[in-house]
Amino acid sequence: MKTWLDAWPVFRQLTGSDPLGRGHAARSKATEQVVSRTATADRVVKSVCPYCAVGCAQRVFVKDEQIVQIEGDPDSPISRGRLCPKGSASKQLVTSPSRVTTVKYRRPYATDWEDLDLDTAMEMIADRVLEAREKGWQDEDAGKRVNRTMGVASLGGATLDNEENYLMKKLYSALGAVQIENQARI
Amino acid sequence: MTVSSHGSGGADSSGPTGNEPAGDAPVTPGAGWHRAGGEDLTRPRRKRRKGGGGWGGGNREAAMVPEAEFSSYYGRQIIKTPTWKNPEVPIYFFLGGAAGTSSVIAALAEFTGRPKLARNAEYVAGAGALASVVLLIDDLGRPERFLHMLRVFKVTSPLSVGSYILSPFSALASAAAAFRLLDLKPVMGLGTKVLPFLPKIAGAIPLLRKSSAVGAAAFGGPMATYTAVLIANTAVPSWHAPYDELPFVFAGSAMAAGGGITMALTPVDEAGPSRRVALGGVALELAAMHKVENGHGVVSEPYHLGKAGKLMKAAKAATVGGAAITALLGRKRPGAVAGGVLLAAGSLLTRMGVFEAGMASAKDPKYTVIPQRERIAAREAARGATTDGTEGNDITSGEASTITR
Amino acid sequence: MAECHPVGFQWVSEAKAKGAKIIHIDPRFTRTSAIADLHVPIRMGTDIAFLGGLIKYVLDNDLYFKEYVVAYTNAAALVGEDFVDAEDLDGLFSGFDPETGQYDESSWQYEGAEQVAAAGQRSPGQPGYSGTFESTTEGSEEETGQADDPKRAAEQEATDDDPSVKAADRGQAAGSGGPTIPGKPKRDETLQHPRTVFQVLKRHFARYTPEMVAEVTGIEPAVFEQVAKWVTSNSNRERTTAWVYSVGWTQHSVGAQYIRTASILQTLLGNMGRPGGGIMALRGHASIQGSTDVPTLFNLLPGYLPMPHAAQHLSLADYVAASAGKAGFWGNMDAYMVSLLKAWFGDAAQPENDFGFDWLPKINGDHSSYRTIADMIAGKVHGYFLVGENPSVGHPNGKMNRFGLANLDWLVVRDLQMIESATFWKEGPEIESGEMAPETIGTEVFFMPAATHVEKEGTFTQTQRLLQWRHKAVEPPMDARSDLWFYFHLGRILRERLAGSTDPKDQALQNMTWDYPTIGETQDPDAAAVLREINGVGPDGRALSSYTEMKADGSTSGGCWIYTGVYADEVNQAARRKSHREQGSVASEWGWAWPANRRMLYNRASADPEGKPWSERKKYVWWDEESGRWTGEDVPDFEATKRPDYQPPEGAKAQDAISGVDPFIMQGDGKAWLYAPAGLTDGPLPTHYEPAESVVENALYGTQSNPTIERIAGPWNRENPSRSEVFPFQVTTYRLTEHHTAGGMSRTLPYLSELQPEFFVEVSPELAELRGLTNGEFATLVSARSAIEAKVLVTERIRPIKVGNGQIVHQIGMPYHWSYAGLSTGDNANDLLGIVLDANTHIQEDKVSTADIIPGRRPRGPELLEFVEGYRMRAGVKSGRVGINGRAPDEDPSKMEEAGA
Amino acid sequence: MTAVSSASPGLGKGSAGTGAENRLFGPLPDVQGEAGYGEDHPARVGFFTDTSVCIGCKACEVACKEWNTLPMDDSHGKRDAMGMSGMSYDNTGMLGANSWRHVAFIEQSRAVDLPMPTIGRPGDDRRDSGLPVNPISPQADGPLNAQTSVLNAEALSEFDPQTSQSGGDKQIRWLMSSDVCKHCTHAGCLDVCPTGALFRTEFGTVVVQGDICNGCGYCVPACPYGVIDKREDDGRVFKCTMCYDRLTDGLQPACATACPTQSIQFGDLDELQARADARLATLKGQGVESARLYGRDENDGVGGNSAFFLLLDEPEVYGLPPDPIVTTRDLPAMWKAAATGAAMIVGIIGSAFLGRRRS
Repeated sequence: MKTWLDAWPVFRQLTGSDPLGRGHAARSKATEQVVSRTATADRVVKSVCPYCAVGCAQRVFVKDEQIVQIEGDPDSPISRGRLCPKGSASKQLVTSPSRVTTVKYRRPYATDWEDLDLDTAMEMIADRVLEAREKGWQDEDAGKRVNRTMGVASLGGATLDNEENYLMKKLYSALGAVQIENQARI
Repeated sequence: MTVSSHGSGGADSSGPTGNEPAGDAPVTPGAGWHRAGGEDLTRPRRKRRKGGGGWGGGNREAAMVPEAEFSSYYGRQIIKTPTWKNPEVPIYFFLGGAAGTSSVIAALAEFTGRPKLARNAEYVAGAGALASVVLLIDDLGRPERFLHMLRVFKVTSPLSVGSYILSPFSALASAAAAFRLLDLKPVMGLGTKVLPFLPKIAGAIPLLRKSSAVGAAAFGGPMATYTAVLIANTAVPSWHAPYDELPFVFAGSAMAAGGGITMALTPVDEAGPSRRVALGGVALELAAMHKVENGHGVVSEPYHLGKAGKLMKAAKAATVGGAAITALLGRKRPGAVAGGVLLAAGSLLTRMGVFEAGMASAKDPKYTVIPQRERIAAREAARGATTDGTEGNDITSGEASTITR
Repeated sequence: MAECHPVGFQWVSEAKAKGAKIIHIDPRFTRTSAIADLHVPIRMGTDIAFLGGLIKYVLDNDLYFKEYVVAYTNAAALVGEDFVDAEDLDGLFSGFDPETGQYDESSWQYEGAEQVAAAGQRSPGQPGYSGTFESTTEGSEEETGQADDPKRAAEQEATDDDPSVKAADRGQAAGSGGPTIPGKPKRDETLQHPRTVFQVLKRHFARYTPEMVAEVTGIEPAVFEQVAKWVTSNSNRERTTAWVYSVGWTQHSVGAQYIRTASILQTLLGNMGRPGGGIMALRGHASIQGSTDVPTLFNLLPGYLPMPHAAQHLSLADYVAASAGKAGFWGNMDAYMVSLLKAWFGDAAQPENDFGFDWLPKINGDHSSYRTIADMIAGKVHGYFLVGENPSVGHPNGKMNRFGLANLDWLVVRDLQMIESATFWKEGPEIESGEMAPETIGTEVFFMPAATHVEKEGTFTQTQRLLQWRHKAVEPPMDARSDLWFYFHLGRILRERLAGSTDPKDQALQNMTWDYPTIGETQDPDAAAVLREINGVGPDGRALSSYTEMKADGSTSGGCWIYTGVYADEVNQAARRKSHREQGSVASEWGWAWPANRRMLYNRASADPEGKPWSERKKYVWWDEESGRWTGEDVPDFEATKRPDYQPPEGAKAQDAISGVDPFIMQGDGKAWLYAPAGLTDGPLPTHYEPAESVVENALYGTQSNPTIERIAGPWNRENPSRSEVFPFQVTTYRLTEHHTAGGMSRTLPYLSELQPEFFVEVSPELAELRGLTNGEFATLVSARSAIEAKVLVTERIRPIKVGNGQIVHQIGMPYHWSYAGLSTGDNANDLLGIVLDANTHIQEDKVSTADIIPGRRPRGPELLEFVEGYRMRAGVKSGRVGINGRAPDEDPSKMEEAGA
Repeated sequence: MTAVSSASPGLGKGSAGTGAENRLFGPLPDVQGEAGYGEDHPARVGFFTDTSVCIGCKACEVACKEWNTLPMDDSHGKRDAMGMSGMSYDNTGMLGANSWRHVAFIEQSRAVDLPMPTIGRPGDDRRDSGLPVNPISPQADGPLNAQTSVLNAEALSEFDPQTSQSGGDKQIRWLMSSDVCKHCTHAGCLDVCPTGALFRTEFGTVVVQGDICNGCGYCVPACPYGVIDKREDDGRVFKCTMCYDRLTDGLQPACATACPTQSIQFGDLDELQARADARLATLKGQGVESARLYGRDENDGVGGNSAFFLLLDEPEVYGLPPDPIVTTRDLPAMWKAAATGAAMIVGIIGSAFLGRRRS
């Protein structure tokens, strides 16, 4: 009886310390259980914002292998825990529903995309790389040894990791491709 | 590119090593800037006043009639437009008022030997109460949570207090109406099928009806006027400013409606009181409404302009017309019916007019800024007269009621 | 800065709170200007005139930092007799060849430089220089170096005059690290000799009076005076001034020279290498610095080593001889290069086979992306990878880029969202205008979903050269993979395919070290292992801790010498996260900055020649007599035990040739260069030229714009004629806080799209009145390339500029984030712009161009082409009609047309 | 000192004797105590938004939407819609159910006929250019104090902040201000809420309980600042909760965490008020006449706000009411009028019946 009646805020108003029902008496069960998703996260991972070159440090909160929050890392001497609008939108960037997560393939002269599984795509790309490399291969150019191909070119964005840039430059050079470019020049 | 001539480190006490004397920093001219961008600047802009200042307070709204200048954020409204449904809520106000007064009429009719008047008034009160409840629940964003209205009792919330008026009133008024219905054979037959014990208590029905009617009448008055407090207790300029008069407008309008409807339904010989109630109501409503429409400066303006203005004119015409017919021909059936209908229509139109005026005053920042600026100016003047003015926009503490509106 | 680097801007606010003056020089009043003390509205494209005016002000009023300039710069060096200044040749420096549009630098040498050709040509710029001039933040001085073996030098000389080298853009033949100049120049410490760099500088900027600055830039003399007062009175022993620029500065036809002018000014004022001074480059991408340090750039190997040049570097010896600077740390180039080859080819790289030098491909010209796109249209390029880049929106002349993509055999796009460059064949503007149709576009397209920054681990290098390690938070969804995964497995598959091949050209791939450990069932290559390879390994198999440990005998390996130390003591230093509250303001234990975790370059200059700090207030690095070492708040940018009074013995090499008073240790002469005898392709000194598309006549010279501008001819790249009535307004492009470059990472997000939902242009009330434009309504902008529509935002923050001859120059501001894909869509601003390139860096001039603007929406479909063609005819420009997929109906686009098409 | 209005007998006096002098309006020192929380309730927290250092980057808007997963809306609050407003860089337009933070942009200019100010060496020309006065010494770190190194204690410029001399003839001022729910001492929305969905938290903030609100909409017209609004397809009302859930985890609200220039400062209300007074004094010291605090004064119409502002122009230029008053202040007078009205009804009807027996 007591608990049932106690559940009714009016009763709490009459008997408690909040006669006008403005705060303590009006709280619902759900309000009592309010908790921050940063507290219930499984782990916090240290990262860096992918947008501009200031390099603001980010804390990434993960729960059940899903990203639940990305905010600034107060320890950073560069950003002191703060972020700009783009940095603050990082969670939406990584969890965007419009992200493409499966390989898409467009046949020459086709008017729409088709699906393709990842491994097949990798094999097809390898075939084409070798073919284009061969087609554009030059042992010499203007009488000088060049040992290169002009058939394959690449344009990287400047949000590539150093490790990715390194493997790309190493592989492309080994293939003989020289038309390797990056947004750093745009 | 940005250059920051950076004097990092502590302050310098050393004199200026620059190669020219440290000029005296200019005193920044006061506030008030000419708006540079924003709305369409291609219209030929007013020539800025020549001479040092050259700035005026915020942007100049092109107003039809020259009036107090005021600034705003690109002409955007400051407070939010109420989200209540139109016309459901004005109808709710009308029905509340009509039912409230009808319940009082019914109760008095029961004890002054006017059976037909009592019956009709009880039907009006019961129907009005039920319709009010339905309209209130329909206006909710989450109708299924209507019981939350009784979750707390907050004296600071007219809607909370209103819910605790509407609940008993609607219960008792519909009960009275129900007991009245049991006088009809078919209804009694149907009733006994559902409630077999009914015939046993048949004798007590009139007593039950009378007590329900009296119970309902107890809430009839508040039922009619709490809705005025409901809209006055908002930040909507045209509702809040006349908070002293609106309850009387609603009271008068309720009586006009209640009296009118019961007069129209009841044979003239028993409808005497309804006529008098109606006429009393009209008088009160017109008197109070006049103050609302003219007593509050710029904030009264919405009652004359646009849709609200049209509604208020129609309301006044119907109310005065109805009252005249009631007064002159009220004793004849056709007069009673015509008068009653007109009065009811006038009452509904008044509610819709007041509602519409409030909406209009919410949508235009003028009605929020100008009165508040006048209030600040009055306060500065008052304080200027007594003590030196202090900065900021605080209100003088002290008698709330003496604050000029 | 508040616009595109808001979180970095907190430090400007912090400085302002301590009393600093903030001056913002920009054609527009932006969110930075709102916090600045003074906004200087400048006519776009005239920064050199303004900066030159400041240099003249400094020189004329003796406000330069005398001790600093005499000791640490080449002000006292004597320039050769046969140098003739542009002031005397009506805008051309000596040595200009009109046919090739290039300079021969030999006439710019210091005096007494025997005519031994500067063996190798280095393209200009400081150690951090790369194609984009967006490298290290501190000043941009060139290096010197010299072939040590005369016989080899002579042989080199023969090749220098070889037309292929000359035509192939000498700048590309050199990597970075600056040009080699023969020997130490003669010096006149009194700076009185007429041919000292100091006097040459004074004469060069003599005409840049405040009046001339006002005439060219529109900046009133009073405003110029105010800037000059604040900057000069705040640059001395006690105080320093910092200059901050964003990428826009490099996107001019004189971009490299913009930064040179600022370097000269800052060097004269003694602000270089000192706390609160220098030039801060605010770069636009998370790892744009990293993308030039460990570059996917055609002219660079990791660590700014030049890409081997076909004509110059026939062997490793040539390569090392040609580029190894006599003095300065570039002297150890052989160690760096051999270590790189060992890192790439492991045991297969032995002294016998030149450590595999011959396996590397050679460059012999401009292979930058715009030249590649022109070749694509001509069908010469068959396969293209787009790795997180959206050229059809982000590059100028979007139409030309899309035509390029349409002529490929196959295209691989790796991105998070379906960007415009992947769907050009289906929804591109050319499909709507009928210039192209899916049925005629034969490009086979693979869209490979990428992993986001939290779904992979690795390092970004931010704009202060700081490497910060990111940990992996979650696995990428479904088929999404990191670019590391993609290239590792692509390489693995290719090596498997070519395992048995005997074809010599496959040796590089076969011998390449590619056995990185993989993690998890998706077999992600271990990024830490790659970083460790970049760091380099010593003979004992342990990670190197400094590039000074690198040997040229093949005993050490190292993927990028400037990054050596990031894995010192086998610890991933980039992953350090010591809170700033537990360390000083330099915060050296957060992440790792290259080189050697030094946070400010050339900080030896923060001490006077004797090694004492210039002032107590600006103390940073100084000589500690007892311990006999350099010490201070940062890692000293000097050999720790080299005494300030050290004088190099005769014939000393590499860093030993740097004296105790030479803070600029990457330079051959250890001095900051006020005058660049070699290395820049458009002049030893910056001088004012009008942009390629300008509405104003050059007030200084008959030469209207930079004579060395590189143009790419083709119907899709017509140029607006200068001072044309048909294109009477100047247009500049820029970014907004709320969006990210081409929009792939912002226009697909609701929370950013709603903040700036539609493509708009900012227009002054005067121009709005002139053209009848209404705030919030549509307007159409048209140029010789295309026509686009945008909503108009009328604002007084952008204003017309009154120039000398009374002409009013109307300026239009145009953010360039939009195109048809994503939530927030609009026309592509870059479709309006043409491509003309700065010869030093091959960077496009998209910060200033011309256009017309008229109210209303643009024509749709084929009428759009008629509409633009009409404008071309009225402006006297050749037709822009194209054949199938943008192929020119008649001309061969790849032929380089010197004269403006 | 504040006298209590005679208009509200009883309700004005703190019947519970918890020093809650002014339960309906006027200063209320212990707003949580008045709402029934015990003595151990945390200190009242709030925002001090110093618009003079705001750079209009809108990080607060995005951080707020990201934390509270709010839907996108256009400048009229229409859900999932987008559109350029033409109001300078403000396409958010207003606070509402889907935007709990709104950065306002106002472009102003004025001709300056003064000769170019010749100012001496930077730093020494400030009237009181001593060491930056930082009223808050950075205490123990922890997320709540992560941003205590406040930057704007010192004078920023002798011109108005957010103002820049542009060229020789003009000053342009680009006012930027991040607006938010004021979490008033006397909250009109809370008072009029009939279901108790709107309640005072232990931190002194005002929050909507989503599981209680039945969408009656009464709070919407009751807010004198026009902050709270109903979300059409949801039926309930929404507004800033000052990140009530983050506060329970000892974190700062998302907007204050993100704000790059510390324009939004979160902390204990009394501490913020001290900091704001110092900041205002500094600006006044530099002759910035147009600076004023808005919502800091307990004696204003809503008893002061826990989210208050330093503005550089009239409040209405930012879209804020110049003299907001909580409607509850006049409620007692309204109830009296209503009671009188009801009594008149009964009276008139009664007298109507008293007339001759059968008219």
